[in-house]
Amino acid sequence: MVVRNAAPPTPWSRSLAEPKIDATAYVHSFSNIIGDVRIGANVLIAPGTSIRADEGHPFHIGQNTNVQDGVVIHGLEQGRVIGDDAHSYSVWVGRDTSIAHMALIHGPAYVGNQCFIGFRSTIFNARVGDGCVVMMHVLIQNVNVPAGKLVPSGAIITTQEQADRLPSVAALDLEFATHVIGINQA
Amino acid sequence: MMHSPPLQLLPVSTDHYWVSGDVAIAPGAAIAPGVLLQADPDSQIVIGVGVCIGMGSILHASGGRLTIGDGAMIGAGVLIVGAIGIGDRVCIGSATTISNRSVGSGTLIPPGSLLCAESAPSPQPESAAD
Amino acid sequence: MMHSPPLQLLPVSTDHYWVSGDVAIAPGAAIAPGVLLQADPDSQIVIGVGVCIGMGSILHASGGRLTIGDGAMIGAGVLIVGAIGIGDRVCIGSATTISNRSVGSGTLIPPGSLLCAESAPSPQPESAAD
Repeated sequence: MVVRNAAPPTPWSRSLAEPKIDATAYVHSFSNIIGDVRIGANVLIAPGTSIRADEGHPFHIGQNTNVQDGVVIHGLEQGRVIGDDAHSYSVWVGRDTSIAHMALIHGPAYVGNQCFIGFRSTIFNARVGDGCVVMMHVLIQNVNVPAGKLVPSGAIITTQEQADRLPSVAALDLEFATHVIGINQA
Repeated sequence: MMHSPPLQLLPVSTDHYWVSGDVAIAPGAAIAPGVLLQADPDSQIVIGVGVCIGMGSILHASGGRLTIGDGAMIGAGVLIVGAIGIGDRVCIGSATTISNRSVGSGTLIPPGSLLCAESAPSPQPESAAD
Repeated sequence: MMHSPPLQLLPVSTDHYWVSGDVAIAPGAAIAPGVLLQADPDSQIVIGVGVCIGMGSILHASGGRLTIGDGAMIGAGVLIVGAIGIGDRVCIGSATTISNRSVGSGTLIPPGSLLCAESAPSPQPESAAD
């Protein structure tokens, strides 16, 4: 069990709050976590991950969620989302969610419970509802994706009309997402 | 129209690359800073002679052996995941993602590509839905 | 509790970029951190006056001489492979791949491009022959 929060400070980060990391979370030592980041029980933070609440803050990462290799979580100084606890956050990530390798979650951003965000996808200034499966190389920006939607690989979802027309998640998509999540549970 | 994903050149460290687990690197391989080579407990990474791996790339072996053939060139910010083989002299453009799909020797992969063994492998931009 | 794999920190270079083989760099060239310049044993890289090479780029000379002309600008994450000439004042957008194909002086190449020799392996991953 390695918990490290001594990331190199940015010049404007001297007065930042310390991260609050649940004792049961696993945070790989090759990751940067700075500022007011609240990490729940059994969360996994993989190597090469950068979670920096040095501009927008706070961040919430719910229990049993895993954040895989090379993920970046950051937030604009302006702009907040409302978390499930009715408080405001720069980035809210729910519970039992998986953020796959190299994804970028840039606040203001909300990702619900039991979501899958695929390799190298970007979520910025958007809400992704519970149970969504976002595949690879996707851009989701300036929209509210309703719960239970599938976002196909390579899609660019930047208008609410596109978001509303997305198909619902099918069993096969969940199977794939579960397989990818499994990669990091080894 | 495929979204060309941003090339993020902001590795956690710019001084080092990271090796975790069972990773064998042949002499003469060039590995840029911020590269992450991670082999899960039951897995291995084997990197051949004269391989170049660009800044910020991630190789993650899971469920077996991930091999990179001799002389392969892997651009910056590339993600390779799974138990797969990348053949000799393969050239992989920057910001590409390859998941659970092997690549034959001598292949040239355009930058920003997505090759993956989901139900519908979609290296072609046309397959982007909607 | 999660298994913590063994870790190694491997320093890359104290020079910010990495050079291997016969590489000649004219005075005044600006080379960003994380760049890999690799010349195979029978090959050379020659970089002209006032050249800029962006972060994370890889130049690999193979089978002869790879030259970068005076004043050429090479963006971040660019991959250049082969025994080719990049002309004077060429401007190459980020994340471009150039394989075995020369580029005439003054050419402007959009970011994310793929340029390769016609007879070389096709850009389509499917056509990978072994």
